[in-house]
Amino acid sequence: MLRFILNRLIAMVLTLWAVSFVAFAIIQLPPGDYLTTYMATLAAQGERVDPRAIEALRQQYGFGEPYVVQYWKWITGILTRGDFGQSFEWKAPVTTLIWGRLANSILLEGLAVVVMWLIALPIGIFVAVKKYSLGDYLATVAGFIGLAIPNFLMALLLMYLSFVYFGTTIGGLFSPQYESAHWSLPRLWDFLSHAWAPVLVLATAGTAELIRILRANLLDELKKPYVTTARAKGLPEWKVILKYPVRVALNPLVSTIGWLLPALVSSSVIVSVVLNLPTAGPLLLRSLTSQDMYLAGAIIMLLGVLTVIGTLISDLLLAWIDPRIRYGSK
Amino acid sequence: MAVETLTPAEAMAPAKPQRESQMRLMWRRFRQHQLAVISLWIVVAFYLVAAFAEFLAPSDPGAYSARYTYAPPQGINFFVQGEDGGWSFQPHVNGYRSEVDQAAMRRTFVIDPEEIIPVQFFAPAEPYRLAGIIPMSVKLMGVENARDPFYVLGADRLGRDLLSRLIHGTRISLSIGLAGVGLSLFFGIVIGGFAGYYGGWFDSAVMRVIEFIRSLPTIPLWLGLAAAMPKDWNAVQTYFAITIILSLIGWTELARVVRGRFLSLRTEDFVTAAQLDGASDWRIITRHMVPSFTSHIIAAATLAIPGMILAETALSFLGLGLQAPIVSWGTLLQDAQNIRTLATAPWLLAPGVCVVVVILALNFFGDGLRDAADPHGR
Amino acid sequence: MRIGLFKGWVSTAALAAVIIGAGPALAQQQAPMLDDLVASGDLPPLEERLPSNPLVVEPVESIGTYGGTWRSALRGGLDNAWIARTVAYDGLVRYNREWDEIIPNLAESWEISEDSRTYTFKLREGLKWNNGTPFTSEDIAFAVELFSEPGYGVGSFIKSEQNPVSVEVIDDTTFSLVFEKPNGVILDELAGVGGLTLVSLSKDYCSQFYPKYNESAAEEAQAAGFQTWELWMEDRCGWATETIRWANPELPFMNAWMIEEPLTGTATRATFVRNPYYWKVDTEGNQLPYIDRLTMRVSDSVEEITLMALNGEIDFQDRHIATVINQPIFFDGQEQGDYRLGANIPSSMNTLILQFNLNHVDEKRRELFANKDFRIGVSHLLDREEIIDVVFTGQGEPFQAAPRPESPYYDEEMAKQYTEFDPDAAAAAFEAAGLVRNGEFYTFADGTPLNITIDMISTFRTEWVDMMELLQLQLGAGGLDIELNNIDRTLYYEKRPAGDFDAQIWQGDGGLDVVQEPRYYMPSGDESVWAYRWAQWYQGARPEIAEEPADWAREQMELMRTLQSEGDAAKRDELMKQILAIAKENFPVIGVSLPGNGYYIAKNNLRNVAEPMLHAYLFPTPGPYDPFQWYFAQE
Amino acid sequence: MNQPLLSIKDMSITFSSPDEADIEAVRQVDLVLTPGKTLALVGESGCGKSVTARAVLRLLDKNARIPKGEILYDAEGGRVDIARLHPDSTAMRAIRGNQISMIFQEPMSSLSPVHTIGDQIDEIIILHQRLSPKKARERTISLLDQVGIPGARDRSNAYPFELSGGLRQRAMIAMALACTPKLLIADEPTTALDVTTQAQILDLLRQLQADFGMAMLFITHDLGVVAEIADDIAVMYLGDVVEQGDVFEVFRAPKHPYTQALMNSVPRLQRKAERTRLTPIKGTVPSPKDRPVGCAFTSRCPHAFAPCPGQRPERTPVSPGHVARCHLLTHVREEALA
Repeated sequence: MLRFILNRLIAMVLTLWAVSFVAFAIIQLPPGDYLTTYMATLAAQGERVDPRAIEALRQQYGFGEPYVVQYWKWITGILTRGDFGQSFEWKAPVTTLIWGRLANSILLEGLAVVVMWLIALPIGIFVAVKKYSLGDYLATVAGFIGLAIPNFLMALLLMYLSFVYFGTTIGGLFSPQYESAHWSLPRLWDFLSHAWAPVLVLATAGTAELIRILRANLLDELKKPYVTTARAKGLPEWKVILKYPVRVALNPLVSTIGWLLPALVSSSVIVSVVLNLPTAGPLLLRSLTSQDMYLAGAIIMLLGVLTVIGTLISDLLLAWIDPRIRYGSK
Repeated sequence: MAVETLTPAEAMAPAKPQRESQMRLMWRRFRQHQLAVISLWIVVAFYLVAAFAEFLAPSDPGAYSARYTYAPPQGINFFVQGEDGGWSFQPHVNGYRSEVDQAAMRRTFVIDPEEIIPVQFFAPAEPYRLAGIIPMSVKLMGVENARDPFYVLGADRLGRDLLSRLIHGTRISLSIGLAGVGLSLFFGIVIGGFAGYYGGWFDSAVMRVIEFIRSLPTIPLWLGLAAAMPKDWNAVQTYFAITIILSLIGWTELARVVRGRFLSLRTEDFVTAAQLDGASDWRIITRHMVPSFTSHIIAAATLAIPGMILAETALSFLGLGLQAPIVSWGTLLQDAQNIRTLATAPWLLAPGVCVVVVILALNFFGDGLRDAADPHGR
Repeated sequence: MRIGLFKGWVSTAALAAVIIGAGPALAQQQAPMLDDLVASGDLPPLEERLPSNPLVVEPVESIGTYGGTWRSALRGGLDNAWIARTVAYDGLVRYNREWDEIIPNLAESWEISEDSRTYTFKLREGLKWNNGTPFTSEDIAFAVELFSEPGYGVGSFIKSEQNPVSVEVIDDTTFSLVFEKPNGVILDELAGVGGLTLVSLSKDYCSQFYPKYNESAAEEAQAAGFQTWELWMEDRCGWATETIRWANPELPFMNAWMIEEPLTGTATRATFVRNPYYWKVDTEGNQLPYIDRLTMRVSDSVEEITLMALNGEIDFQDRHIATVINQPIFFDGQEQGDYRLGANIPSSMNTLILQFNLNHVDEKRRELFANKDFRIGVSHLLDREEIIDVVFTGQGEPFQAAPRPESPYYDEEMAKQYTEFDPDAAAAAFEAAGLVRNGEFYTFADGTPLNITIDMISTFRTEWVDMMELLQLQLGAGGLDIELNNIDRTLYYEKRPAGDFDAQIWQGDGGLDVVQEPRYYMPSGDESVWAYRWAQWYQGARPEIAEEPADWAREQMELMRTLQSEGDAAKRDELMKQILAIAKENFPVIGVSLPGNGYYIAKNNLRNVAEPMLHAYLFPTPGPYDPFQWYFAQE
Repeated sequence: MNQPLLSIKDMSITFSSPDEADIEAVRQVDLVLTPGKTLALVGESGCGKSVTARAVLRLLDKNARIPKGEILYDAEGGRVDIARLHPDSTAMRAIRGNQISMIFQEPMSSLSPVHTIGDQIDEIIILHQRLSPKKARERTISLLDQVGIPGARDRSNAYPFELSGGLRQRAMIAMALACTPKLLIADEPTTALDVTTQAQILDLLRQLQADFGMAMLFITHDLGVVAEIADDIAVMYLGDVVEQGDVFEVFRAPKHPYTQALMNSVPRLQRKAERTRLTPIKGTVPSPKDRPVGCAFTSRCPHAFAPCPGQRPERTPVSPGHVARCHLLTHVREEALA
């Protein structure tokens, strides 16, 4: 077990290094730099651009150094000082911008994972047990509909419909009066009355994949002799299924969290933009388009770190719940 | 109460004496999944629409009309009531009565049941080449006088026919999915195949790379790559670039499947036998291994198409994918992405409905294929 | 929505020591929310807070009542422009509501020297920052000193190399700006948003980050996590309307409202609360502002802001949501949302300006695009009525690149020349330009094909896609082979110096702010895309690509230089008219249509809101309409 | 002779499938199980012996039906026809594991890989005997001890994959015996084990049967095992019981050609010189859908004659308690020659 964790940790460090490199490469890909985009933005707003200011900024930010030098400075800053560099656009250290938003991202995505499981489990079990029945088809369509509706469309529809039918705007995570209040029951309620929409969009987008895997695993497991053994014990059918094949089929499902995360992060970017959620998503989108490279790089890297850690956690979780891995058999 | 429905042959005799052909067997299993069968026909129908877009679309997707901006759907009626009160068969649409409301900055339309615009089937059209080959000069439907409004599904903000745009958009969206998957498949089979067949360090390297790519959130990758695309590329170049971007990420899943099959097949008897016979690697791969997992590959590929289609719409939403004047479901949905459309022109969400239907159908079809190809799960 | 008569443009403030009588001594009042603070001694009484002669503001409709919160929204955390328009517009001087006069603000009067080089301002006596420290000439001198630092990335007239400025402090309330050369346009600069830079920093507070005043400033910056003192200064003392300025609640302000919840990178809203030291009163002596608070929701989703407005959750806003496409739903939602729509008159004079590259690097194309006949031909091929009908639901009228009808520079002939749709005239013009039509499309005289690529950006204005698609079809029908090139805005800018683009499009800036924004009337700067290389010559920049302009453009440039150093407003007017006359004669760019009026959304109980409002960047609507005298009617 | 515990009378089992005709996998089987006795069900793979055994516990797949016949079981509360119970009914579940229990062929896959041995045995005790978990565990440990698992207390916390094949099967047996059932169905319990373990398990089963006095239905294809453990034997071929009776009687004088062939295919220990070639049965078992209306063995029978394919042979008593289904027993030879 220790060896297993150690191996995973080493792999993780390597992956993280690769993520940091790719993150930096991605933000360098587009032509031009922050200042060219900055000028374009000002002009687009009808503001006048002063070339002298641009020149001063260019010096201030140290553009023009070779790529490798910039990367080296950046990565050593992160490792030695926890300094992710300066955001050009916000004129603030990157670290002051991202942590709160990342926490929101993690909160939302965590909730989404939970809800995803809550939806996918019953449907997945049902469609496996009732394979090729009308109920199977209806449940499958219900489980897949979230995948099929583009996230942005679903988010927009939910927002519009709740305005039309409930007279509320559900954007953001809080109503104005609770925005900066302390946690209390009403605030929690307010949070839930906003968060349901993004969580639902994110969760339903992922249920399909979970249902699919659960169904395949369960169909496999249902044929295994130990299920017959359980039946032969005289257990009621539902108990047989829940206690044995479902329990076994859940194991590989745990490890799917790891690779559900990247997709979840991606869709949360889009959903956050539509529903105005203070997550890392809109910040990332904006920084990528404005070529605010240290900010974008930091977010891409931290999202990558999150997924890598998520994968690690799901691997450990799998080892923890599956004795076969825990005791190193196979 | 057991769960799996086995055919009696399977229940009784584990070793099947008479071997049905793989494909027939697969088709039989596939047919059990009725949802998959229905989905197959839906998918086929959509691809036919894509192939015969010029024939099916009532008008030019770019043709605009100032008089009919945001005109609501007319719908087609098939019978008209004559003066004697009797009904006769005459496919038609009704005209509009419209006025401009300057304060609100819009046109308001009322369908005018009095004005009957007959619809012709196999109406004459500008000459075109069907599916790029057959020269034709008729289209499925049209109105006699091209100046008459013909908006079965309504019009967009420039008074362009949504139905025609939808039909032409189908072509781009579905083909981008297909092309993207084709490209992914190529990468996936080559890379995954080598990894699975030769194993060793190459295999582990490929697997690490795949794991790595899969651990990256796709949006920043798309954004970065799409932003890096040379900006002076024209529509066709952009289209292909988008396809490549999508497949650069999409190949990993297919490579994993291919590798997995290769690994398990490599140790099977018939491959070993062929190796002992001194067959070359190439021959073994192409003659023995590939045919035995084609079905799995088809299933995996089918399941990859919806992701591509969704990705295309998402990229368009972010303003990085295809852009107008290219007509795709993504660009059409981009137009529908605002409160105004939801509130006053909900018919412009029709591309969204198409996306949903096609994504569902492709998923069920792919699942059915996979069930049929691999009765024992993954 | 009638548009008020637009009077003369330029201030006649040469001798003006405009003094609006000191407020009545009796009945001075303050907002109830301040009473407790005064009673507890946390805040000095009102008389000690107000200057000796507070600025008396005439309410638009009536004397208001205190209280209420003005809700609006920012699009993302970097949308400083809305704060600039609502909170920040308080410079030395300001524009009046008609945008035809420059009136006192922080400065109660000023004098201009004969040679237009020295401007002496007199500040109000007893002005205080919102923390109670006095606002004096020293603060102005400090700003000029700081912003003159070469490594400090601020853009302003303070840094101008062509006409450097220095400050002379005469006493606490009197100072002079001294320019090397005559400067005729500095008051306009000071009255616009650019002028805010000068009055945005408190020396008392900001000098602690400046090595000149604090030897350890650099180390303290490091300790605070900033690599240089400049970055630390920028973070603490953001200037003018910079986003970062609204993130530091300690920073002293002179505005009607001050920061309550700062606009940090992670904020989901920014709020402002009344400045107890605000130095303006209404005609009855009540201290302004009337409205207690501003809350601005930070939203990355335009659709969310739209729904908030429809739902009556926004008290006043035009930015981001008041679009052509949204107008029907906002119109319909007035009753449900309990708001009204008011007219915004744009400063822009055109929905789209088509700029052929007169400085093309390809000799043949340069010759063609520089040929006025060619441009006349193109203009005649545009069916502007159709575009207006399709894209703008009939709103607007055919218009060239020319001052708006509201402007004193309006010239109907200039605005309307060559706007009629006339394919025959176009054909004649093309022939005159030496083009030959063989079959479908025109070619050069030698038979080489002529296909023109027009660069456009769809992300900036969605209607441009529609307009350009129509334009392509219309020009195509007239025999011009047009290709549309929808590109990224960065590339849009990067292509300009290279000079190998055929044409670019942009909106019609400079409809009201004719003098300040003459980019389509003459090659005035980088935004004069049609003559980018001439503009470089004019600016003295990029000598490697700068080209000597055509004679008429050179003449314009000389006129403009004279204008900028002319102290007499009437003479400046005359010079500008000459520049415009040359532009009219040479017809450098092609316009499409005059933009229709925009609109703002205001809750029905929000009072004293002017209607219509002029809308421009330099005239930061609704700032000049004095939001501090808006109030919520109690029902 | 004891009262029979369970009698299967004239039972058929059919499987249906969506796109094929129904198939009768087991036809008209009669079996009797008596307390303290072991009935061995013998036949090649796919002959329907497992299906028959599972029918007794109604553990068949859901596309299987028992269209006719009865499975009469003398439960505590009176006689029950198991064939008419709903598979998931309370009555059926009260019998399963409690009165009739079953051991399976693959001890590895028949035990849940993610639960400990102890948990899996506790469950059945808690379910049927309503003991507290703690007491159930005590009982489990004594059961494990009883089936000869060393260190039973520790092993009860082990997962199946931590045990050897023999121990796993012992655990499986302990589970089956947890509620001291009246009938134990053993479905090829020794097939997956090596020879020495096989012998130990058979010994254990025999001894447990003696201790508990239960009836046993023992399914195997190994005639050696039959000789060792069975009192009675029933030979199945393609869904038919072709011959049944006292094990000594049948072994001594097999009447059905299939039984004879089976006997001949078992090697005997002989001097090399005396060895004769084994006579394997020609051909392979046909698919049930190709089964002739008459005797199922027709296609492979060396003695097949006119009535065989078309007419089903009746159950013909050969000697007391020994029955076979073969036309050879009822028809005269002449017909065969004809």
